[in-house]
Amino acid sequence: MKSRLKDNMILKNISLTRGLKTIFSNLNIEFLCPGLNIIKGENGSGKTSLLMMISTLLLEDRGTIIRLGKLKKNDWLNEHILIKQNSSLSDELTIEENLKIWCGLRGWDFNTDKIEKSLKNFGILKYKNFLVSECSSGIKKKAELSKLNFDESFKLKCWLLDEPLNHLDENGKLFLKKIMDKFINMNGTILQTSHEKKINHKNFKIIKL
Amino acid sequence: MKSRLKDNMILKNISLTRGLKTIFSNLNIEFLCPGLNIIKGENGSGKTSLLMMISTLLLEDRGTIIRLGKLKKNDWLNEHILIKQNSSLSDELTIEENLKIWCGLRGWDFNTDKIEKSLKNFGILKYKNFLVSECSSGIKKKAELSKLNFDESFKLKCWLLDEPLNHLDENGKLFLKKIMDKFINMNGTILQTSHEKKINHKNFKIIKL
Amino acid sequence: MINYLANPNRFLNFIKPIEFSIGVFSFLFIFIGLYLSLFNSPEDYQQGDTVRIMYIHVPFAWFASFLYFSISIASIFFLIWKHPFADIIARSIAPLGLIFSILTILTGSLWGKPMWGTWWVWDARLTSMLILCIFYFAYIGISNAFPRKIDGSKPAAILAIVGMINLPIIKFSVDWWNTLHQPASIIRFDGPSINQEMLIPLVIMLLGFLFMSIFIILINIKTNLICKKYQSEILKLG
Amino acid sequence: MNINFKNILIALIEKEFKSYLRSINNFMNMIVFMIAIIILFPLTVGPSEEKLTLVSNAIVWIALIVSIIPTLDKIYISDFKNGWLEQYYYSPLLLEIIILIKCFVFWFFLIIPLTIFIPIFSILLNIPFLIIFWNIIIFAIGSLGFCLIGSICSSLTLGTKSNNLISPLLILPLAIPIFIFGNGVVEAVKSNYDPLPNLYLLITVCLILLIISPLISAYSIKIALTK
Amino acid sequence: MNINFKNILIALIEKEFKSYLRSINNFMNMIVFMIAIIILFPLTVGPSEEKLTLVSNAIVWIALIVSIIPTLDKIYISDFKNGWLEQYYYSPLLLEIIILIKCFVFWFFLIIPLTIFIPIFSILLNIPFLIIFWNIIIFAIGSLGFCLIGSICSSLTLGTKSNNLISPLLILPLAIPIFIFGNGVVEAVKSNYDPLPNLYLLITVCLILLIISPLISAYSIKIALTK
Ligand code: HEM
Ligand SMILES: Nc1ncnc2c1ncn2[C@@H]1O[C@H](COP(=O)(O)OP(=O)(O)OP(=O)(O)O)[C@@H](O)[C@H]1O
Ligand SMILES: Nc1ncnc2c1ncn2[C@@H]1O[C@H](COP(=O)(O)OP(=O)(O)OP(=O)(O)O)[C@@H](O)[C@H]1O
Ligand SMILES: [Mg+2]
Ligand SMILES: [Mg+2]
Repeated sequence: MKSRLKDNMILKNISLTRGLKTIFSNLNIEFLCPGLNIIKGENGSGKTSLLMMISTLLLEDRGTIIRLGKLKKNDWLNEHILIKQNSSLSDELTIEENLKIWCGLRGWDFNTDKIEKSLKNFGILKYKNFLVSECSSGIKKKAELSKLNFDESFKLKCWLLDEPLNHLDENGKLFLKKIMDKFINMNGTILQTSHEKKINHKNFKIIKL
Repeated sequence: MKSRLKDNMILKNISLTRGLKTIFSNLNIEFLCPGLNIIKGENGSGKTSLLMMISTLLLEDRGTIIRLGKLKKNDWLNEHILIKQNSSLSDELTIEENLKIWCGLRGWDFNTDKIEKSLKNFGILKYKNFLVSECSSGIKKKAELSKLNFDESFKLKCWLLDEPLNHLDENGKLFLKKIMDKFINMNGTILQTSHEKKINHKNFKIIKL
Repeated sequence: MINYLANPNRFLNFIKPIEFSIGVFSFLFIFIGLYLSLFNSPEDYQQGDTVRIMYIHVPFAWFASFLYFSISIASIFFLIWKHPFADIIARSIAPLGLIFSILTILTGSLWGKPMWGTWWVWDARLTSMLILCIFYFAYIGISNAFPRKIDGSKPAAILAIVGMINLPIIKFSVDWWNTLHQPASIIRFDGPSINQEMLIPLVIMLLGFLFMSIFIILINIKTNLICKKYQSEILKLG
Repeated sequence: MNINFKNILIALIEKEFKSYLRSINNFMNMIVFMIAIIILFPLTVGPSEEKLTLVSNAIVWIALIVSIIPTLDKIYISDFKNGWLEQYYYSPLLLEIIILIKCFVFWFFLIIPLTIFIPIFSILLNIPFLIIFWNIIIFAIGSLGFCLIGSICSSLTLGTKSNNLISPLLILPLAIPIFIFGNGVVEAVKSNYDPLPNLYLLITVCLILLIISPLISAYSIKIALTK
Repeated sequence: MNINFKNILIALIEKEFKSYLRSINNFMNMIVFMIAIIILFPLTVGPSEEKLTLVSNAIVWIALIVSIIPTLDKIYISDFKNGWLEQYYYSPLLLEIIILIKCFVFWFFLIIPLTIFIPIFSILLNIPFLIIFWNIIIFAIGSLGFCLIGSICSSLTLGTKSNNLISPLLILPLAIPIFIFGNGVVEAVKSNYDPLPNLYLLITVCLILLIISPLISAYSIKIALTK
């Protein structure tokens, strides 16, 4: 646990293009690490692209990214979770099946109890056996976010959350805040994009794009 | 314009099922008309379903819906706009083409100036010729909402907006508020779902599901 | 009468007493028919014993077509008067019709091997029966393809009706198409030329099949009704 | 509110046209499929000439039809998912007319261009010119019928759990009359009979479909949307 | 963190299996396609026995291959859109192995069941039993090769603007060796030669593919994801 204290996460001189569009040029950011980093910026400023780049889903053109004390790529892949804006659950599977398989693919245990506990915390246990295509947007989002609520997830080093508050109702927002706080208290690093004006967390760094 | 003052919008004893799930039974609502109605409720409580039902995309099992003074179905279809949560723009067309065709299908004029004006107000004029698949989520949402910003849209009787604030940045939210206020001042009726705690409009009715 | 029976409860009460006797009738007729056709009818001078396949092949074929026709009629009722009972009837007929059409093809093939030397030829009758079979598949498929079963009723009904318009076209056009190449029908003794001793067992078999179809369809209707009741009960529970 | 119906027509045609233009993959797929079948055939039958000429016309036909079917049952599905079908439903123009236009555009921009390939393949397979000529005519007419049938089938299966589960199953039996009359024409030409009666029958079938298909499709699209 | 590789395997197979089970449309589509071709053929060739027997084996093969191709090039696309491919990429298990498993599951649950239809269609088309038997064997082996080729092609085209624009185009030339050796076996059986040499060649091709395909596919999937 302590080892995480020395980690750092830095973007140096990053340039990124998507399609023909230059999104960043010479971007330098030092993230609060461990801690909560809130990435702000107007629509189209590249918040989502930033997260994807950090998660290695986009390749920077120039510059270096230091991911948590120069982790090797494979370790980094195992040590973070990226929750995208759009649900990445299969429509033709139920919520429980989706989460189970997701856990399995990460190499984690996947027993029903564990999944149920996580769903219950988000208050969507009753939707467990619904096909994802039959769930409302908020329920999908909560199911997606339950991935953060497993024991193993708290042991990871980093969460990348892209507008996690969208679609959530009051309780959902409160619970998400709770687990985010818990993760940070366990010395985790969170990079979150958001358009919310008021931020309820105690200690965070705002990064303007 | 005056005729709209006498309109009313009432749900009487409505029951609705989706799949095998009963979403409403014996629901009675009287909407503020003209005016802003904000529909609240936790995830999965049926807000989206309510809007779709009012827009005739879902069929109620029982009960009667009075849509703006008993409009005939075809008139009602022409007299309202439903903006869904997910973008309903074609990925393989550009934003401008999408809006043009949308206007055309409604039987409205569709010259470039008009579209450009609307996009400009939302601050996304520069994305005009981007394919929708290459736009960020917020830009897509803004493009979708620009449908409300045509002259003809303000002459309609009703807007149904499903979580329109998601993905929007500060400016987007402000501008959306502005056109909503304008529409209400022109005696329009808005039904909006939302998870926001604070509502910035002056005069509205909150409907809890 | 139809209106009276269209109520599920009344219908269930109505069929309760007669259901059993229909079953008995179908059993009796088929039993007698089988006995007559297997042991008490003449061999064909050319086909030998294989001719006995006819006694089940022909009823299968006729009822496969007839049941499809019934489905279409029920579908028309359903679409025009929107009575869910018509839909239930149509749905209850479909599986039986499918089985009959498959059995027609199977018995026909079994017969074809000794008679024509092949299991299958692509002539008018056979092809049209195959297409009927596909229609049954499609009907059952589409009526169950929706997340909520009831949603499949209307598309399936439309399909059934479209299919009915199409069936005679298929039949005639295939016949017509066939005359270009194929010599006159291979079937040796159709129509009135059929011999009296063969006709009687055939008619008895046909009656037996009629009762059997009614019996099975009634059972299907009952199951479907109970399922529907069960479904609406779930709906009420929420 | 004054509604401009001309605008609706223009917008509709523009939309369909551009969509097809941008997603050429449908078209390319069809062509590749056709090529695949036409290449595969000699490979399996063996290259002996006599065998090939016996079945060459059949090959061209199979290639055409088999390559069209997978596209046919997707006429509506992408519009359904994108929400355009809803926009059509909201449009003041009758849904039946919109559908008719949609089918026409589909036919005109996606299917008609395929006729170019008929002579190419036919020449490769040594089919006589007279038959090539008739093939083109039959295909042009018959494929309109195919599109209309495809419209029925794909609209019927719109709301299903797994789309296009059954729609090829539906297309096939419905399409057989077209197929038989079309074949009738070719056979008549081959044996020096008068091909016109069959041609008239073919046209009749298409005309009937032209009336029935939009009605049925609109009806089932409405069912799929309002549910 | 302790990673349980057994879990990954189980999860992977469960995911693939359930996806195929839930979206049987792929499977149904293939079957319907096969039926379509097999019915259409006699309708065009005409029912005359001699013509049909000449090409009957070819018909079965064409039906099989043509019905598989449209599914082949979609091995990855739905996983790509759903984000599962990303999850595979994040998984501690090597992407190459995941792909190999995916191909096997695809082959086993989607393609192998098709072998049931070979005897059925063959009987309809009066193909001798010995050839039916060999057809089944060749198909079972060859189709694994097809799946591996399909994996290469569909991963290569993942990032392209309009997916599957070119993938059938790619599959075809790559698949021709399989096709030729498979056909060689049947021809040998027909003419009473020894079919084994051709069979060994077929197996060799498949083995080579078994090694190359996951490597190439994994590489191009990574490119498609990180772009
Ligand atoms: C797979 C093969 C076969 C199929 C699908 C088939 C199908 C049919 C059908 C659909 C009918 C009803 C025709 C109508 O109602 O007009 C029928 C009747 C009949 N079939 Fe077959 N058939 C097959 C093979 C055979 C064979 C091999 C024979 C005998 C050589 C045969 C003899 C008959 C006879 C005698 C009738 C009654 C005709 C009449 O009286 O109208 N069928 N079959
Ligand atoms: N396509 C569908 N088929 C069956 N049931 C559905 C479908 N879509 C939604 N439901 C169910 O209907 C209920 C209401 O869904 P709806 O989308 O209206 O909720 P909502 O209030 O908009 O929620 P949210 O705040 O998450 O958007 C949910 O419980 C959901 O499970
Ligand atoms: N697939 C793509 N191909 C090409 N350009 C893209 C693609 N996706 C996004 N872009 C461009 O990249 C820029 C940044 O997009 P990104 O999604 O990162 O923005 P964002 O900050 O997340 O915006 P939002 O607040 O709307 O989510 C946008 O200007 C967009 O036009
Ligand atoms: Mg974003
Ligand atoms: Mg909602």
